[in-house]
Amino acid sequence: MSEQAVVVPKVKKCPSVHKGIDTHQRLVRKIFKRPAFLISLGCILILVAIAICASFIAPYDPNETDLPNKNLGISSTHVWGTDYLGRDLFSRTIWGTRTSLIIAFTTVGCAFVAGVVIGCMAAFYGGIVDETLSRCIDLFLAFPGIIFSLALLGLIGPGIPNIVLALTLSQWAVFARLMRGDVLSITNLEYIQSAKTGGLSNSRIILRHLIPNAIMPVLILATLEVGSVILSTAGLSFLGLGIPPEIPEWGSMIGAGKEFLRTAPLNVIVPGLAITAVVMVFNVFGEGLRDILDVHEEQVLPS
Amino acid sequence: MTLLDVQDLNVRFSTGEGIIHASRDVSFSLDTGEVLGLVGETGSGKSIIGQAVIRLLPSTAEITGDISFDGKNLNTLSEAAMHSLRGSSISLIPQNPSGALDPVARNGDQISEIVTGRFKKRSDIVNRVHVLLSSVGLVPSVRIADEFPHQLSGGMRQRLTTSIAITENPRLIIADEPTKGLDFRAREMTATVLADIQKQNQSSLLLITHDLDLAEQLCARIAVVYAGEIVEISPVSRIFAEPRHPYTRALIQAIPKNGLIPIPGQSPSLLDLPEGCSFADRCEYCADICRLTHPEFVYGTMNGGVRCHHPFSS
Amino acid sequence: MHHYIAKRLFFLVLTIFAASILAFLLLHAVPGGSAETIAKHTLVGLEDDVSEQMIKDVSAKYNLFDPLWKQYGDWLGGVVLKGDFGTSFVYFDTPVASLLSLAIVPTMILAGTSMALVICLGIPLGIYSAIHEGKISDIIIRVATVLSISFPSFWVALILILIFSLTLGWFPVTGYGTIQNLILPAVALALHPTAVIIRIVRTSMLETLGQEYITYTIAKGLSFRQIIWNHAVKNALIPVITLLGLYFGHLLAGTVIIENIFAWPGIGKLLVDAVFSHDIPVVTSCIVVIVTIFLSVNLGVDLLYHVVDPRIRYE
Amino acid sequence: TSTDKNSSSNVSVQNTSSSSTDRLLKFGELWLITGYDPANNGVFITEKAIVTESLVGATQDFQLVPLLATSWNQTSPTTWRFTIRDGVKFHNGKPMTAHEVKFSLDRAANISAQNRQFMDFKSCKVIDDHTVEIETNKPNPILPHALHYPNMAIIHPDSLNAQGNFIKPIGTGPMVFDSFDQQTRTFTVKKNPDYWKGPVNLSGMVITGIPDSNARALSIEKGEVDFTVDVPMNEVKRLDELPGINVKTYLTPRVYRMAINFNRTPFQDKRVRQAISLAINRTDIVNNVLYGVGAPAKGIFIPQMEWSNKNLDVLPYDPEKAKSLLKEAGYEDINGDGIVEKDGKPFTIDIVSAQERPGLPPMAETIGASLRKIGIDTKVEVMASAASTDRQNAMNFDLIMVPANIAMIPDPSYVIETWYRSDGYSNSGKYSNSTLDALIDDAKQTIDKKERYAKFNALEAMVYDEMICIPIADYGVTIAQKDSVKGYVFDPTAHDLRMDANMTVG
Amino acid sequence: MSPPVLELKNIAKSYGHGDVFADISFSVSEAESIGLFGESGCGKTTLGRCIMQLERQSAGTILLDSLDPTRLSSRKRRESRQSYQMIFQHPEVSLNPKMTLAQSVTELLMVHKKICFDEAMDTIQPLINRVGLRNEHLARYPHQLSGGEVQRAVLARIFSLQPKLIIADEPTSMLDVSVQAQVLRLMKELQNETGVAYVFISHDPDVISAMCDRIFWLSKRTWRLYDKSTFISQVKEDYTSSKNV
Ligand SMILES: Nc1ncnc2c1ncn2[C@@H]1O[C@H](COP(=O)(O)OP(=O)(O)OP(=O)(O)O)[C@@H](O)[C@H]1O
Ligand SMILES: Nc1ncnc2c1ncn2[C@@H]1O[C@H](COP(=O)(O)OP(=O)(O)OP(=O)(O)O)[C@@H](O)[C@H]1O
Ligand SMILES: [Mg+2]
Ligand SMILES: [Mg+2]
Repeated sequence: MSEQAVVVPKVKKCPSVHKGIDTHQRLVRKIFKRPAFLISLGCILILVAIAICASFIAPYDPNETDLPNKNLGISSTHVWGTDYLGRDLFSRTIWGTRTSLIIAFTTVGCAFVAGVVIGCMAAFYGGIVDETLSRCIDLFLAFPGIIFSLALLGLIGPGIPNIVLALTLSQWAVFARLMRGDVLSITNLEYIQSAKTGGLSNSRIILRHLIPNAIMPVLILATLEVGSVILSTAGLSFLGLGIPPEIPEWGSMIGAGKEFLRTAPLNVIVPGLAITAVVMVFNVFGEGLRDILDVHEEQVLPS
Repeated sequence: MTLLDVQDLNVRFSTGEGIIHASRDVSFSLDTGEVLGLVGETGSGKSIIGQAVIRLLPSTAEITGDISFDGKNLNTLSEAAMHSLRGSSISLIPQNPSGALDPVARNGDQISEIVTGRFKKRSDIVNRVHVLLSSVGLVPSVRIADEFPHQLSGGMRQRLTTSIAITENPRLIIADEPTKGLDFRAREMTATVLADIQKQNQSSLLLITHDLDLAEQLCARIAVVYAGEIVEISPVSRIFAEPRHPYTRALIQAIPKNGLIPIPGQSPSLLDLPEGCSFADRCEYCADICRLTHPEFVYGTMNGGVRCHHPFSS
Repeated sequence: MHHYIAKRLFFLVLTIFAASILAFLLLHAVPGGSAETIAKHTLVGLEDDVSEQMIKDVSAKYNLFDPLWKQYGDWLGGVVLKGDFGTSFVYFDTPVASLLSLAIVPTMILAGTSMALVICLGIPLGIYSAIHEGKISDIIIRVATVLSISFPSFWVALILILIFSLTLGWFPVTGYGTIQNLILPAVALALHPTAVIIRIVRTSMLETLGQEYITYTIAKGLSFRQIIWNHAVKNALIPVITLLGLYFGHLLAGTVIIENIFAWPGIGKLLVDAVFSHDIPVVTSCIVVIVTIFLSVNLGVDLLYHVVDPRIRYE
Repeated sequence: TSTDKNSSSNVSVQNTSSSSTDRLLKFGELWLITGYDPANNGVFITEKAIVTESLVGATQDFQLVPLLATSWNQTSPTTWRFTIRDGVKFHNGKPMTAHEVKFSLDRAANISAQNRQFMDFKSCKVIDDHTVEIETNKPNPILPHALHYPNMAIIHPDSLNAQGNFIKPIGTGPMVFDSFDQQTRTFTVKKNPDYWKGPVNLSGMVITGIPDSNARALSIEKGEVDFTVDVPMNEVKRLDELPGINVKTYLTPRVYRMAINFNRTPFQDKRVRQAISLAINRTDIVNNVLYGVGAPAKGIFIPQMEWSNKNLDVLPYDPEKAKSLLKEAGYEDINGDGIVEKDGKPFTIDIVSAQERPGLPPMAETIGASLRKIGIDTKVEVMASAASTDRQNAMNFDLIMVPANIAMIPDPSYVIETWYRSDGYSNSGKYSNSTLDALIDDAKQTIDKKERYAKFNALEAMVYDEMICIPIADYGVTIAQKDSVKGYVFDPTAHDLRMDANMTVG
Repeated sequence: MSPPVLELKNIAKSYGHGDVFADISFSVSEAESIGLFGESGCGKTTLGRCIMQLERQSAGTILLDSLDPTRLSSRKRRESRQSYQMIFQHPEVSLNPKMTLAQSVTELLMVHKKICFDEAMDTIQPLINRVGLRNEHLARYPHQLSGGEVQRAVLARIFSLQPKLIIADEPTSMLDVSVQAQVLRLMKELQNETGVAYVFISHDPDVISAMCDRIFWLSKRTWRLYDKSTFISQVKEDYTSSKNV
């Protein structure tokens, strides 16, 4: 299970059909051939802009309650209606973007760094280091999905830092495993060996030769993981383990709104659509990126 | 009697970088029972020619020219009719046997699935498979038929694809580098097998290879391919003794035992072919005309010819 | 092969053991495992308060004064020697083992049904979509998968309830025991993995169809049906098998939320209830059981892989 | 252990109902049924399944009345003598005597520290077949009240097996235990033909725990249950309007209150506490967040309670006054960001709330928004009640929302002492005032009922004014029943609700 | 005569499943090429990797310039490594795909001599011309070049350190006959100029006899040392005997 096959790339000597990195023009051309990717890229930029400028875009204070006007339907004053406390659903959804993106980006960032460092160390140093780290990776991978985060969050309580911690703990191993495999597949390639015989230091080999060549699939995984982290966050918040209600968050909006499923379904429908849209944007972006960079790796597993 | 006749075959691939002209004005013919060798540099378009004949080029390829097989024009043949020729009348020994065998199908099944018609009973088919396997020297054939491709060595896999290719006694075998990557023992065996098949069945053989020794051993004529074109066709007896095209000569001199003399420079990119002769840049006899006009293929004696402005005289 | 199985089993046990330590330590070390909480739960219901004496009683009763390693040792000893997972803090001293044994069946029914849906829908649709690459049906399937992958499962569950239970009245909202009860949760749970499997099968199938040996089967003159069924599908499904094992894990994780929405009396619900009430013995045991199921299924799948893929040789 | 043995998982709802459909009540209970040992789960087995009964009963206005005990009197400051009712038979046909009473009380005290604590139990002596004497550690004027608590129900020793493990409840109540399906957690009881109070109307009950409020609403709508409790508050009106279903709202002895952390300086200032209370529009909350299920709090007790201070009014809503009180206390918005500051520091507080009861989180959010309106930057944290308990124990909160029970024992001393005495264990905010402590002790020891209630009335007024904790609303219970269910009488002294054996179905 | 650049004494190597080879001894002196011949899987690459200290031999000693590298301090060993280099079998993967040729070629010089890129470029310029690379190639990435060009860049990279010994592991097996001729020629020329010694690994008897004076034939755990002429006749003999099988 832990012994990764050493993948020596199939040597194909066509002057034009190249595997590996592309020239800039080729990349640009490839990108422009994929409208879905471009659109998703645009959407991500817009999402980030929304997250940053939430206070300007949202017409209402997301936490301003207006009890007499609760559970309103769609109207010109409240474009997506109001929630069970009379708060403007559109404004809350807009602010929810900020929460979700902050959590998703930090979690994926932390898991990525941890995974890359640990995976790289395991593969490069081999032997006992690899054995220990690999067992750790296996151990964390043995907890399916959000089970681990769930148990942890139930005890340490909700809150953004806590959820980032819990999700990072459950995600890093995925990155580490992929990174380890990638690095293993190139440590036996001849340019790494020749860097060794050239008398270069380990740190230089790792930083200059290993990481740049092994990181691409991990980066792609990271973009795909953004979507699944958003889903996990929403799921945990839905159960009431994620985000305090003070901070508008889609999952907890759905969780609180489910009481009103029949009388005011907008409480549930609006944030659900927001999650779907954002997750889809990141998935399409990640897939597109994978196509463009043409890195064939094992299927990335969303949780 | 002419079995295969290829006239002005052109194959182009449109890729992100431009159009790759992989095969240019290729014309040759092959008689029944004859062995024609295709030699030339890596990437010069040899396999493309073979795949064009059996019509297996990817859909991105744009093909023009006439290929007629046994009087039928393969270009205009319907896909169904073409498909009925494959395996039974025209077969292919693929360039890479390891990739060409289904990794999860048993070796015997890979043969038996194309055994048709005459053999109805299961035991007959099994027998036929064993006969085929032993005819290429794969013994004990009973065990090998039950194994999977990964359990065979490279040379055995190569011979397995060869045995698949001869299953239906095809009239034309396209053998694409059947000895690539084999050590000399295995290479020798394959050569023997191919020669035997060709003699026994009166099949024609289109032999694509890098290995000039093998070509010399098996072929009646040899076509030299350079940058997508056939630059010279000659009977084997003549081509090593009196090469007419400068590339052919340079190629022969680069063989270690002939002196290991390199050809300077690089072959042109198929994306961006020169106006004149494709070999002009590397040719020591290059004249002005060679850079300006593209030489035509000039037919000579004995079914041969050359594409050069100043061929060495024969 | 025997050696390989023995080695895998050894690592399986080791990983489960390590996971139990991790779960146990983690849950006991973080704040929240306090005797106060337990006392409140076991004695008065969380909203009402407890006195010092009650806390002392509870701590003594559950050996909470012991050092962690000893508590763990006792727990593990019970599990290994007697199949005794300890007693629940909340379910009035019910043995965790009996809670687990009651919960495991519903979870397996739910996860099994969903898995069947995943397999029965995902694989044929994936193959269909790959064979019809670029056609309108392929495009529809792909758009549907992209959407389904992005839906939060709990949201889908609520929308299903809204439509089929609250509006149409076809299915009950919650409950356990009948087919009607099973349908909505199974569908909600299966939607995401089905979409993923469709995509994986499609990709794998396309990749296989691009392989040299498929081109070569054409050169051999085989019929379309022979090429697809004898060669392409067989090869394309092999990598999917291991992924199915992994996806079973995701299904198990998914039951956690879905079971709660539908009040399905399975392990997921037990786990979440226990997490909410800080019923640490139950949480630890649920995690260990889920990890065990997950790892065993994966081991099984890996061994199955050996049967279907002749290339694999275990050392 | 024992509980599995007598669970018969193949007894299904249909089987039981086919015998006498018309008078069998299908009851959708609020909680999952986790156990049915009266010493632990008295609330379920005594109040909802009505299989067991306590010695002491209570009226609608929380006055004690005889139940299994016919009379009681205090023979010394620490001893009480109870006369046990004659002619009561257990479900196994054996008569109830003082021996079973002693057995049950000993067991209750033994099993649970809480039971022991409520009674302040030292020992129980059988004087004769129909008299027991209970000794307390300290003088305990409210021992009879404690014996009203459902955990102190009387069971026959045959409820336990030879090893002393509880197997099934054999009580004296109008219903007899029939079966419990572990898988679906369905609890079935049937009518006690020999009930000492007289004939029972219902032929039995099938009790299923349906923890999800939407599901409870749907199951009564679809006729899967005849009777259920706590439907989603926003659906009360719709359900009530449906033909064949009626929903009624009652107050129970539970109050939504916010405890204040007195370890934190700002809250030691009474003006700040009052300002917070003034910022909260209780009527609005009851109408819109609780959808009328409940009532704005008028003090810490609900009006039905005999001892409640009837002079107290609904706590007022006056944000302007709140602002001026804050200003007086030194909190003023100087930098114009909408948040008041003192000594340059913005005034921020957090409200911790549990999430289990549906009213709590939206109420906390609404209060957060209200406080923000008077310039207090408020953070609301909603979490599982176990987690909020930990926050409470760690004193890591400013305000914490709890729906506290105010009649675990039907006597004012329970609430006043545990909430407000310096060492009271429900004094979550660690309020400490020795004068108040002395007054509480005095009131608690007063035996004369009139005098006692007068003292507690004064105390209630005091804490009301001091605003030691902030009551928000009285807790309402909704009972949804089919129109075919008739004659149900709500008992406010019960913890959620008490089933009534005299109602009729069909 | 100067001491040998490389001396092997009774080298053996075994993996878990048995010996690959055992008891190998030979030496190579300055400006000499020794061939390493044998069929696939007989351990040629493994021997080369042992010499390069990429793998530990199971027994015996390897002396590089009469020093045992395993006895050196790790810093010394890293410094001494400059003098012993290996050309790996696949030119395509011999250079870091994320670095331009210029970066790859100058890297070793920059690190070891602690000089900046421009200085390294200046130092290496003659060598680059020498191996037949044009400056236009230097800005490209390996995949944008042909196998022959990459192999030449590898030579430039290695020769920039002025090694005493180069292990060439089938340096042309992936190349075309004509490109093969180019690379082999170049290697010979460089040897004449710098006096570098080669251990030349190949399974092509023609190539090996064209390059080497002495040939070390490894087969089935035994070995023999031939000179060129006896080697050729031995190959012929083997070849005919196999034909009769
Ligand atoms: N599908 C394709 N798309 C684009 N270009 C292609 C494709 N297939 C082959 N080519 C190009 O066509 C040219 C000829 O390829 P071909 O495989 O015929 O070479 P070859 O002579 O067989 O070489 P080798 O000796 O390496 O097998 C190459 O330059 C290659 O890049
Ligand atoms: N890391 C390893 N672990 C186990 N066995 C190995 C390892 N590396 C090589 N071998 C074995 O050692 C033997 C020699 O391998 P080596 O690569 O040295 O052969 P070679 O002579 O270079 O062959 P080729 O001509 O095919 O390159 C082979 O049988 C191989 O299977
Ligand atoms: Mg080819
Ligand atoms: Mg080798």
